Amino acid sequence: LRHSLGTGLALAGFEAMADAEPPPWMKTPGASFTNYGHPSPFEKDAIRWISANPGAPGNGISWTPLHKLEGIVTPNGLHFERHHNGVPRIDPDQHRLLIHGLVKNPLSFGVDDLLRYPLVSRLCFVECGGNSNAGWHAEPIQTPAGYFHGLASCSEWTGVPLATLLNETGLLPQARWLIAEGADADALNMSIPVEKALDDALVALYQNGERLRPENGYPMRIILPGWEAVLNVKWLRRLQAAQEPAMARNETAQYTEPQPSGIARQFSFIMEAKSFITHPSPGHRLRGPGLYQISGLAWSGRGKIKRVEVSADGGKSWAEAALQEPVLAQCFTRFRLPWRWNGQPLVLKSRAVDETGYVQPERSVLIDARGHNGYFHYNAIVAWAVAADGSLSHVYA
Amino acid sequence: LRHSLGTGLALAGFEAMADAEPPPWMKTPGASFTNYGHPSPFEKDAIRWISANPGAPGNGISWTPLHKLEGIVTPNGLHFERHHNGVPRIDPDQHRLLIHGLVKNPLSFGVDDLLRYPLVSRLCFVECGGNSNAGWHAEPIQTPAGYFHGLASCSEWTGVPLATLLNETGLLPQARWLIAEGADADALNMSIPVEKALDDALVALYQNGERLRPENGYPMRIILPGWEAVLNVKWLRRLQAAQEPAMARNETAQYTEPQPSGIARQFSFIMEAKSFITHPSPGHRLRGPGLYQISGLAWSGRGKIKRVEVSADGGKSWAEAALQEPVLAQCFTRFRLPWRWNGQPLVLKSRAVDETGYVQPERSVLIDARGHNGYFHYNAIVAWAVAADGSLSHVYA
Amino acid sequence: APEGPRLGRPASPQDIAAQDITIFPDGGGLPTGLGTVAEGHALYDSHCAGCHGLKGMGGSAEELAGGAPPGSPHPDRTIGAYWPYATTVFDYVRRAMPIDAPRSLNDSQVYAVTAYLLYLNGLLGAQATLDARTLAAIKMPNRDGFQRVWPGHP
Amino acid sequence: APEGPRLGRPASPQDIAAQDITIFPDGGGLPTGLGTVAEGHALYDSHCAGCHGLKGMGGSAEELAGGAPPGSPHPDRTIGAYWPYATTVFDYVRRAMPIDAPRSLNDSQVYAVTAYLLYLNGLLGAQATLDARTLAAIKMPNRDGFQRVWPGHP
Ligand code: HEC
Ligand code: HEC
Ligand SMILES: [Ca+2]
Ligand SMILES: [Ca+2]
Ligand SMILES: [Ca+2]
Ligand SMILES: [Ca+2]
Ligand SMILES: [Ca+2]
Ligand SMILES: [Ca+2]
Ligand SMILES: [Co+2]
Ligand SMILES: [Co+2]
Repeated sequence: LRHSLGTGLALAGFEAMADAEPPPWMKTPGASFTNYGHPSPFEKDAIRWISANPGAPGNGISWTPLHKLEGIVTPNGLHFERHHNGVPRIDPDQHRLLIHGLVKNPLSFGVDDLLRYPLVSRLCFVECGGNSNAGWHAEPIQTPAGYFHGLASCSEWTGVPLATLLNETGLLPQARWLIAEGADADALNMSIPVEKALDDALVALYQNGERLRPENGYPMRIILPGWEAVLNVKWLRRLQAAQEPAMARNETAQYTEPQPSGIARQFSFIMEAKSFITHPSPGHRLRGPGLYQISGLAWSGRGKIKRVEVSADGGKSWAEAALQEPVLAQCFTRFRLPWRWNGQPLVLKSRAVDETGYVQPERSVLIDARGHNGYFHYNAIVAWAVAADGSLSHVYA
Repeated sequence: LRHSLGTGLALAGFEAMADAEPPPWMKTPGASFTNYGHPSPFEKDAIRWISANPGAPGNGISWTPLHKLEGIVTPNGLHFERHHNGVPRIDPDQHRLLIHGLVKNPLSFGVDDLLRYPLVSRLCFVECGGNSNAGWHAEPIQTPAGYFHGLASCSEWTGVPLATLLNETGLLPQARWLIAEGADADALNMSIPVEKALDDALVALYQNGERLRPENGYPMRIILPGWEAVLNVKWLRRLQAAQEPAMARNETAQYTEPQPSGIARQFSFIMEAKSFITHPSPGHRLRGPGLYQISGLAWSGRGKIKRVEVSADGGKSWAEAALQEPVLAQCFTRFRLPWRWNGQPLVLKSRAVDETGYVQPERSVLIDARGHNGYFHYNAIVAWAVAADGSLSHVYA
Repeated sequence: APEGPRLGRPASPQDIAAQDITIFPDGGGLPTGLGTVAEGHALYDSHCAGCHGLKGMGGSAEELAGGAPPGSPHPDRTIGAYWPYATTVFDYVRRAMPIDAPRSLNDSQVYAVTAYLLYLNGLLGAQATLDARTLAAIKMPNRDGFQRVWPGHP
Repeated sequence: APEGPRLGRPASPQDIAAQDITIFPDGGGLPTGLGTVAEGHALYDSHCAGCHGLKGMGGSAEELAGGAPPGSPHPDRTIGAYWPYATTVFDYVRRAMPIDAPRSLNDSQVYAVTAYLLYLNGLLGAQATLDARTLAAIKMPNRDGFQRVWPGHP
């Protein structure tokens, strides 16, 4: 028996078994089933980091901990938040979407109506125009990567093509913009070009399979793949077709980028290609020389990521990373590259190229073009310095 | 002012505004930010349905409410559960994976070790071998579609290729099986052919971006794309290379299919192509004649879904549904088809064809081949009868 | 686009007017009502100054007056220095402020606080009254300070 | 497969033996120790019968004795009727039962309840003693009742 076909090896038998103490969770029945699950209590660091206004606690942001995540999907509980006045508790039976203005037939739609409409699903990112804005600072911010670049998340959104609804209302020929308004306590309003509305805009009802989360627009929101998040109006209640934009506060006073010339960029909708290394990144620590896997995220508001290159010498030489399938347009793309660390200090960078040929710029190039006061649309190459002790920090290099 | 460039329409002005009462959630600040989010309280019906043994509450199942979901991703909180003795609360720092048996170098790996390994991501389904087993019953079960077919869920899994770990241990030439064992109170064990282990098996660490959920195997589990879920051993603690399978309880007494001949199918690993209509389905109700969108899920353990056809006359005629991109191997595929209901009673069906040419069978064909006592691997065409009042029921037709 | 089932409910002009709160830069959408700088000063001090500071400066929330102009080394986004349209102040305050009680001011009160904010920014005199006509007529200093990136997005 | 960083810690025979609880159908892995049907009967009645019923029948949990054979109109998956290997009983009971206190029986106790279950299924006499050798020698009635679908999966 001691040399069995199955094991082919001598077995220590009873004596060894008697010594073995299984872990406690193998000796007691585990927890029961749950109607809706939660993360492990041992993963309590994988949280959204909140930065809100103490005088107006619903006004602020919370970042997705991208330095804790892998793959491309953001779990719904960790999708970044940007609220102007908190998360409304909307009763879907009391909520309607009104489409009016320069339309032939103004119409309003109940949530249950829209649930019966043709639906389309889209894996795509949503990124705040203000994501990564610490990059404009004169000194490199020292914070985990997700709390620097994590005003971006990626989900499978399912919704009604906005074009389907606009077919029903009709658009008058003068209609060039659609002013979208949320049903939150900020009644946030933004003007969307009709071209985008008719192209790939969704009135999203589902996020990663389930109905939208309250903080992501329940019961319905706009999704404009690749465009800055503030236009993806949450808690959507009204779409008003108009000839000109509303010049709302968030498309004039905010989400515009002052330049050194004194002229500010406005209606800068597309989120340009960006990438950064999530593993390793500040807060992680390399355990001595040896083989590591560099892993990171890249995306572009213009389409698919074509290539991501990684440098381990501060940008002097670059190696092409592998892109994890599926590589989808306007979607997070995971890149990975094996890397052998020799224990010396060095600087890691990644650089994304999208299918239009656009190349993620070095920081100096972006700053030269935009100055230091743009605040929005920071997408420069990110550099992590690795110290001899294996710790990482954010550097401008 | 009353005919402005912006609106182009007369505006009712102050008087109408004074009448308008915005909903309460536009007049009071909303809820604050949260470190980890939850579904809307208005979606409390979108839950896993639990069926557990009262005498052993950790023994049972809970179904994903697929009739409530859209798209292809299953949110982590709703991934189906099958536990034999509850969900262990595993401290990842106390947990290791031991690989031994017919290997050259028996090795054990800590969780933090594996997190440094090369990772691969895979959007794929996990389906219990016992999913849809009510289909074997003589009478059609009347329950929401997810509580019939929802022992299947689809996630982006990220993990270490098992082949990478087996490269490090080496395998002796006689090794044909790997016996996987969980660290739960059932110490569930299953034998996996070495071919699959070296092909596309993962030791998964992440699920939809975040670390595995406790009920889905935290801190690590096996993922065998396309193979029945019981082999995707959760809470993985041990892999033992052997020449023969262990003939464990769950690969002999369970997860085998008795046939009319008296001979049971064993090691029936691959989950064959399946599809069913999620919308509309029993529990939903059509609101009178008109245009609807049929939407459903298809998948195959053998690869990609090539085609899904839908019938609205009980299988006499079929129309090809649109497949939502991305269409990935061993992954949920969402199909959709516009459909105009004339208000008459009829029977809806869907039929999946995979890239190998395998066609999902009619129920009568499956029953003829397997009899009524197989219990596992039920994948026949599903029929929903629509009554004149718009209600739906499950029928054998 | 795929065809929909046409479940939209026709919206009457009354329905629309009851919900439509958009103010356009040409003044489209501005309601009747009016308010003075002095009324606005009183309202501001009681409902706004707690967050935005007396005279729109030095509070915990955004500064609403003063600020360096575009092109200076540290330009500000304050109303007088940056905002291209005065109508935006009315639109935004009516829909969103005070942040602890949005939609609590009536339209005349919104005209009044808007007047006071414009006064603080040197754009209205201390005795001024604001209504739809006078608000739409205001030309902001930074009116031409923006370049539309869309649709010519480089 | 991609190359790994080789962080595995070598496992000694002692480490392995302490964790390895697999029992193979040829008896590989069976520990020393032994138990009788009579001892098993007493253990079963106090630790198992509450769920599985006296004599392995009529409880809330799976029936462990009796049952219709394969090929009959309503075949059962009970031990005597269906299970191909007796070693599986030892392996499973030791790792998983009693479900409210897994790993609470020592190896001799597991031999004893296994013996009693085999006795209830007519596969051991009332006076029998079970140990590694006698357990591995048992041929189950449905030993040849299985067809391997893998790798020839149709
Ligand atoms: C409890 C705090 C609070 C009170 C009271 C308050 N505000 Fe605000 N206000 C804020 C915050 C916070 C913001 C920034 C909101 C955002 O960015 O979404 C803001 C933004 C503004 C802005 C836009 C500033 C910019 O530069 O974009 C204006 C204008 C404004 N408030 C006017 C008012 C007026 C007028 C009142 C009173 C009627 C008022 N606020 C009362 C907190 C407050
Ligand atoms: C508190 C309830 C409970 C107790 C006590 C209990 N069992 Fe079980 N037993 C179960 C349940 C429930 C299952 C089914 C487990 C599963 O399917 O994952 C089971 C399964 C089994 C099986 C497999 C049956 C099959 O057909 O696959 C055996 C053998 C078994 N038990 C033996 C025992 C023995 C021996 C004891 C006592 C030493 C015992 N059980 C005590 C509840 C119990
Ligand atoms: Ca042993
Ligand atoms: Ca409803
Ligand atoms: Ca109005
Ligand atoms: Ca740890
Ligand atoms: Ca300044
Ligand atoms: Ca029976
Ligand atoms: Co912008
Ligand atoms: Co099977």
